[in-house]
Amino acid sequence: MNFEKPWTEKYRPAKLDDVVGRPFIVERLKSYVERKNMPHLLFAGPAGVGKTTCALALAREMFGDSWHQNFQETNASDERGINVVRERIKDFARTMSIGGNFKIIFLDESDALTPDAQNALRRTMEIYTSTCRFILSCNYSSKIIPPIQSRCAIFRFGPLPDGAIEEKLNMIADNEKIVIKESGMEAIKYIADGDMRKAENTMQAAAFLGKDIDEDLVYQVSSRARPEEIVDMINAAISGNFLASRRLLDSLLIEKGLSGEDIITQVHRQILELELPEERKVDLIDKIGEHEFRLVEGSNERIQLEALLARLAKKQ
Amino acid sequence: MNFEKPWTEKYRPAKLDDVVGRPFIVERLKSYVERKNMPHLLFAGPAGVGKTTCALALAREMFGDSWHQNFQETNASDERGINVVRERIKDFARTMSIGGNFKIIFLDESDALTPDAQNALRRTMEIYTSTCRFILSCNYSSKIIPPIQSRCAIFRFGPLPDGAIEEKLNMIADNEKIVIKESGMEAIKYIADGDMRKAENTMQAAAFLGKDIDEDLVYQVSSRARPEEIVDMINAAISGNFLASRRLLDSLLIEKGLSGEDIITQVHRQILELELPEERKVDLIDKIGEHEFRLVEGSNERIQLEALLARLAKKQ
Amino acid sequence: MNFEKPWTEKYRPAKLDDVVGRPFIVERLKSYVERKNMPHLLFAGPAGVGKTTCALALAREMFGDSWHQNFQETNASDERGINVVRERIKDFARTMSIGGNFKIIFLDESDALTPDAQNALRRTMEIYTSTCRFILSCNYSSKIIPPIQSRCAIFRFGPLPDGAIEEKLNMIADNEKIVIKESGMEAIKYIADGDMRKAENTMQAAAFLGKDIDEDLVYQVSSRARPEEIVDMINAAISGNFLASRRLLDSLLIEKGLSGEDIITQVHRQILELELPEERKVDLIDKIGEHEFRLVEGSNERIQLEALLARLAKKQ
Amino acid sequence: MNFEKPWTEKYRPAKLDDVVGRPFIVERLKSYVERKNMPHLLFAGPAGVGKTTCALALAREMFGDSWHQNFQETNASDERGINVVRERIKDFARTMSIGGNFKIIFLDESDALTPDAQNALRRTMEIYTSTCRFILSCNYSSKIIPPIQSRCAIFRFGPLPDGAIEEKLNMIADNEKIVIKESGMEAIKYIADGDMRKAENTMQAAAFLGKDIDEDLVYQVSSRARPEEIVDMINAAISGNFLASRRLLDSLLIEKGLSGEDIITQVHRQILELELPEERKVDLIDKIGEHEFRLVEGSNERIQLEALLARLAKKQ
Amino acid sequence: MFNEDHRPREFSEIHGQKKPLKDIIAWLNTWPSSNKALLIHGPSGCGKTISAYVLKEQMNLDFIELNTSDVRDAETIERVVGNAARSKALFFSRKLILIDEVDNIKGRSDQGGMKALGKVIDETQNPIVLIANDPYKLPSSIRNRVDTIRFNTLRSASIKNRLKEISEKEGITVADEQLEEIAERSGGDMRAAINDFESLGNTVLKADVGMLSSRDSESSIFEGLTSIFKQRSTKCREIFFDVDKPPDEIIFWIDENMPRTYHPDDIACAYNYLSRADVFLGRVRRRQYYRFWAYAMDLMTGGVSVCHKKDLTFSKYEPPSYFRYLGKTKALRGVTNSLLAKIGGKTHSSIYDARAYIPLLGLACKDVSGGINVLKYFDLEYEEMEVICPKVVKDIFKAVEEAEKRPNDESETEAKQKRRPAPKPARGEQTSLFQF
Repeated sequence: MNFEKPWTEKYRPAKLDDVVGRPFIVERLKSYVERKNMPHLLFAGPAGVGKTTCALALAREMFGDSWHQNFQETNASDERGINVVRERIKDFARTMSIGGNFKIIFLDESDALTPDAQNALRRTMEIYTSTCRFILSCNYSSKIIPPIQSRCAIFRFGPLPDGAIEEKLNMIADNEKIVIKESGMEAIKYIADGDMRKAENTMQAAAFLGKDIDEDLVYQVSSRARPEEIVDMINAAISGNFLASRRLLDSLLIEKGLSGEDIITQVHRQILELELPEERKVDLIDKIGEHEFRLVEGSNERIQLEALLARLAKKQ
Repeated sequence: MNFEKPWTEKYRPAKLDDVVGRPFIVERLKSYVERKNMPHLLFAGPAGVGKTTCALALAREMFGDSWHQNFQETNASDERGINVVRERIKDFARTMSIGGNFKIIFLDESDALTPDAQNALRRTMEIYTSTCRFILSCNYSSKIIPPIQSRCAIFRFGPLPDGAIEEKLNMIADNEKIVIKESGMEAIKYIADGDMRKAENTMQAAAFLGKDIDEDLVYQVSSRARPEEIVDMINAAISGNFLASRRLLDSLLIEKGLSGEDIITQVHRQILELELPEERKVDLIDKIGEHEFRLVEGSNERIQLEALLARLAKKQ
Repeated sequence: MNFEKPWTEKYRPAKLDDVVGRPFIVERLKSYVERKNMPHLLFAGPAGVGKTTCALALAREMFGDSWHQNFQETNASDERGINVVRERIKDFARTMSIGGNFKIIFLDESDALTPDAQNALRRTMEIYTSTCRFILSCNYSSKIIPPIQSRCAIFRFGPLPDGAIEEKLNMIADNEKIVIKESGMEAIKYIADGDMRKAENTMQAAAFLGKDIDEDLVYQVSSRARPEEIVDMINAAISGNFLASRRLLDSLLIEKGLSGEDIITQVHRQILELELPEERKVDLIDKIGEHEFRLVEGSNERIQLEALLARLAKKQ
Repeated sequence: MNFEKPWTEKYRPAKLDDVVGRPFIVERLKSYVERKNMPHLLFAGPAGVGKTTCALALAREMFGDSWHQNFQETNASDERGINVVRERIKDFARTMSIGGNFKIIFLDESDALTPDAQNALRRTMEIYTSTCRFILSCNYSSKIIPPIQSRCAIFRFGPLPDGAIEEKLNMIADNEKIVIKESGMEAIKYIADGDMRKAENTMQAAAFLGKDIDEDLVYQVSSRARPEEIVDMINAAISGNFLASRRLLDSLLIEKGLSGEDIITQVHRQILELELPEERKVDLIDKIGEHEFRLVEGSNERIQLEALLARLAKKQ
Repeated sequence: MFNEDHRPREFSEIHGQKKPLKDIIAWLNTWPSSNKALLIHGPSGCGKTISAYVLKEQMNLDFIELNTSDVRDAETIERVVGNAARSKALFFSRKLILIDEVDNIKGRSDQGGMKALGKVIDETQNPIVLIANDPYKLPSSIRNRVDTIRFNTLRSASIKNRLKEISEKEGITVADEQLEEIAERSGGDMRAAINDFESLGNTVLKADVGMLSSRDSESSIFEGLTSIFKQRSTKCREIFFDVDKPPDEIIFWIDENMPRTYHPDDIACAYNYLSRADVFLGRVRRRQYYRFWAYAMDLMTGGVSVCHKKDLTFSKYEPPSYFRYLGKTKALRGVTNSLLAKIGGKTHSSIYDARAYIPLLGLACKDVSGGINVLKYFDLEYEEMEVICPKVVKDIFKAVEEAEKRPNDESETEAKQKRRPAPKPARGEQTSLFQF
């Protein structure tokens, strides 16, 4: 039994130049390194698109070997409230930067803080402004109060382009001496949907089962339905074969172990690709919203998903 | 005063070979016993289909008499948060395995943990990887984050086939010296719907009332309606005899003491068996979804079920 | 006729043998008395069918004269929350049983407790299991969590058969020296609909109006008890006189202190009795379902009920 | 790297004459200063429209340098119940006013007190009436019991007119030596929506990026969409071009980093301005509210926002 | 403050309440002619408390007062006014017990206060005056023991006259129309009018009166209602930005007046939106997420507005009857619950099921002896019996009291002993000189 280091860690870029898919962001960050100074930064974007990676690479280049002493990572949603966050920041900020003019505090999921807590954070930022720079990471910049936004340079991280994911996966495959087939690559990109962390995790899981990674292996480890399965289920319903579509649903729920929310998310993603009159699609998107909400509220998954299929099957 | 031990405990298989209805899973688990080693395992599937049973049987065979010292069961949804879970795991993992190379930690309902908590769990798994193996049980494998999935061998437990349930019930009946009639067996299988725990509990409750278990006895103890009763109620509504269908509903709600959600789930299950045009069925499944949602939100059972019957009674 | 006490109390059976219409239940309860021991019991069934009566008679026979010291009655829906219930149980359970091996705690309307509260109750049951037996009474056994159900012997109380009601009423009539005519008896049985409390109350009320109880007298009495205001309110709404129907609503809601749920349930029941085309009724039942759902989601009961009344007035 | 004091603090009016947009209120408050006396006051109005500002300015002018000793601010909803409030008032009222005849107690959010607590407050007001004046602030004066209203002079603070915001921003711009262009002023007023604090914060944030503030700069720092963007998205949906409107949604969610709730709030605001039949608007507002509710309950943002666009796109 | 500086000291300074003042003086002068306590009630700022104080000065009364005390439990009432009430005033001096804000003696926080007050009234040797805003907040056990005099809302002419007197004393020059306007805006509240007058400063110009916000926040809601009913547009929401009432109150104004104004065919449509608005209010309440107020307001204003088919003519707007009704019946609902709890206790039923016994018990009380048995069996209070048999409750209690007076009839009195105090000495019978 042997545990490998997660590839997300093993292949995390050590230098800004190794970060893929973010040319403009890397450019700006490198200019800070040159000037040996930087403003506070706000990194906004969904999970797994390189926010933490960029923060770490920046710190490494900024401080060289002593980066570890000058960089602190804190997660706003883990720690119990703003007071703990402030204590940690205080402790860290008190000591001098080693080989630099300031230290960097990376505060992950800052939008988990309430507006009040953010106001407290803002005061903390002001107090330590001469010795510390903050990198705040968040999903939505609009959840960060304006006084903080105005003090930060804002970087938006959209989903990674498929090309960047492919580049990185090929690099890893070379290194790990595994073969990734075209069908496997496509499947991983579909599952990752712009999330590099998910892509790497999925490939590592597949590689655990075999060195030749194809579509089958990928879906085996991913507990995602194949797009075709979702499409088949939808088409069966739409073409009036409700029973067939229900059987396909059962196989997703039971054999694949998908949760209702996973299935509905995939249905939503597939619906626009279908050959259907525009009006029909619009109507279905409306319905999907309703059933997704019911699931969130705790309704019975089987009943609600079947009811959604029934909606698809109805003529008007 | 004599409380019997629940049959689910009394007849829980002590050996992997006694587990019914899971030949492939048992095969793979036995290979671990032979090798005296195993990876982390992920058991996915609904309630009552043998996940805990397999984990216990595996531990017994793996460790023999000292299995109790080397096996810990924790429920992720009971315990207050991931920190408590980690503390318990830490305490358990600290001491050496007795008569083995590792200990087994069985973490039930792991999908109740948030993704963040699962990340913390993943780190814990890594820390104790040399001394502990984890068996994670969950309803939906898709709710387990990929880094954990990739570290586990995944076992999917679908609903048990009726044959497996019958086999087990016959074994128990022999042992308990009770007679289970064919009608009784059918009724229990209908009620259990692939859930062995429910099957055993129902048979035990029926046996409390009489040694000859027939259909009547089973429905008396089960808080399930007979399929015919549900069908009659639906048919009465559809044929326009609303008052009659309402009386049947009342008898289910009041005399049988069924809950609204029980009834709606049974209606849903029965609807496809009806002699109705396909379109009509599809429409009804849509309506059932809506009323099920209302019940989940706390609406009055009787009113919502009658409204559903009213919907059935309406021509279009 | 002079009032002494309600006949439901005056003629409440003191011994199990005096309980009418429940031969099988009485049989089983008497076997507990003989053995001077009993398991926890769960009594399920609608109002007025003898659950409390059986519990009281059982306690009397079990403990004889000291029954009062060994029996505690608590209503789960009246008392404020599970903590109060537990405190009461604790206080009661602390002292020894007088002349017996255990005490009996009768917890009425246990299904009013939330699942969380029931879990707390289950732990309480376990703690005091050596000194106390619980009799839980509920309307729907399916609302009781499985761990409690599995610890109890379950008794289902359906509506009383008309014969049992007739037997009891004749006994009372003899004793009170009143004459109950056949038409009167039929009318009471119809109104009572299997509810002994309603039957006794109706007969006693009729006896205040005359010694010869016939159909007329019974309906005269029952119209007093009947929610005439509900019917008036519905009729005013249907005939388009919204303001009048709102005034009646206010008197029910505010003066009589009925809850919104009470009123909508009664409207729902009365709709079917109205002189309306069947289709219209079915349609209204559907609408009531919708408004009941809003009542649950909304802030103010009166606004939601007014909206329902306005809906009744609409032609289609 | 230089942190400025927040402009909301820096430019808080120190004198009543500096309060903008409230000529009548300032007039009346100044006459109290002249007479060195005042009755109890009740300030009613929404958040952020100057109630606290006026109370502070009044106290400053009334007491001069010793205003701090003679003014106490308490928040009725923060403090634990009326008893704590009364204790604090008692302590404060016990000592003599310095350089005045009375002290001022500013009780914020007085309408958070229950009617019972307000009755207690009324008694407290009477006890200390010779040494203290109360300024009660509340959202709605109708939530204050009549006996207290009758004891106060009432001041209503409506929403601030855009002119007042403009006046204040121009004053700040002069002082800070920045240029605010017309397009920039319009954008700030749109974003502020009558809230002075938001206006000042937004302008400060924009000024951080450049001394010439135009529309672009304002939207860059504001995490609000431009009204045109929202209108375009809505119009695309309504005119039946669902795919186009979905693309616009994506750009708001991903490129601008707006949260679903921000977007839905802006959609709500814009829908009222559109050229649509009034019935349609009302219907859409109902739907928008429903989708915002789903977001608040934890539904998937993308799915729900697309479903909302689908609703707009549907003809009826 | 003007309200302090110009506190009335003579009857002539109390404006607009001649009739009730005369009645009070008459009541005092003939005391004890009927009940031994007097309840003065009326809205805020109409002169109730002031009148009592002027009375004290003018009639040279000795005041015992329970007013601004924080605690109003049984013990405090007994301590402060109990003994004073029971001991007769000294020769030539007249004693008056004054209890202000009597409607704020609460069941829960001021344990047993009302019971103690009832007892004091029964046993008093001196006149007692109670002051309250809302007489319906008092239990009927108190209301049945007092005479009542109502102070009406002041007419604006009365307020204006008083303002004129004050302006003359203060040396403020002010035109009559301006005083009239201040009076008009005060909603009949003298104290509020004086506060407003004072807040306008020393020089009152016509324009300045417009600075006052109307005390009567109802006029702004009338404007809002008119805009809903006049146009068919979502625009009417804007008028409500200036209405000083929260959405959960505004909805009841619309709810009250819409069905009075709308054509019957449009009512259902309008109620659909009111009901949706209420759903959003429910979500605000449960989740404390106030943004939903915006949707609630749009739906209750614009939504209702688009539902009427033709323009509507103005009708007289009514304030929501719902709140008034709720206030009036609050005490009654409390009594009903305690009654049901008692019935439930005796019949082993829940509060809900206990309701089924009320019609039966109503019939049982058809004759007085049946009523007495009901009273005894369930151990009921007067108010609780009133719920069961409003028409005969008085007769039943009279019968019980008469039975008490016959010391021989033990069975009848036993039940009532603990409720009614021991027989008291007949009025005026001073049994001993040392009784004081």
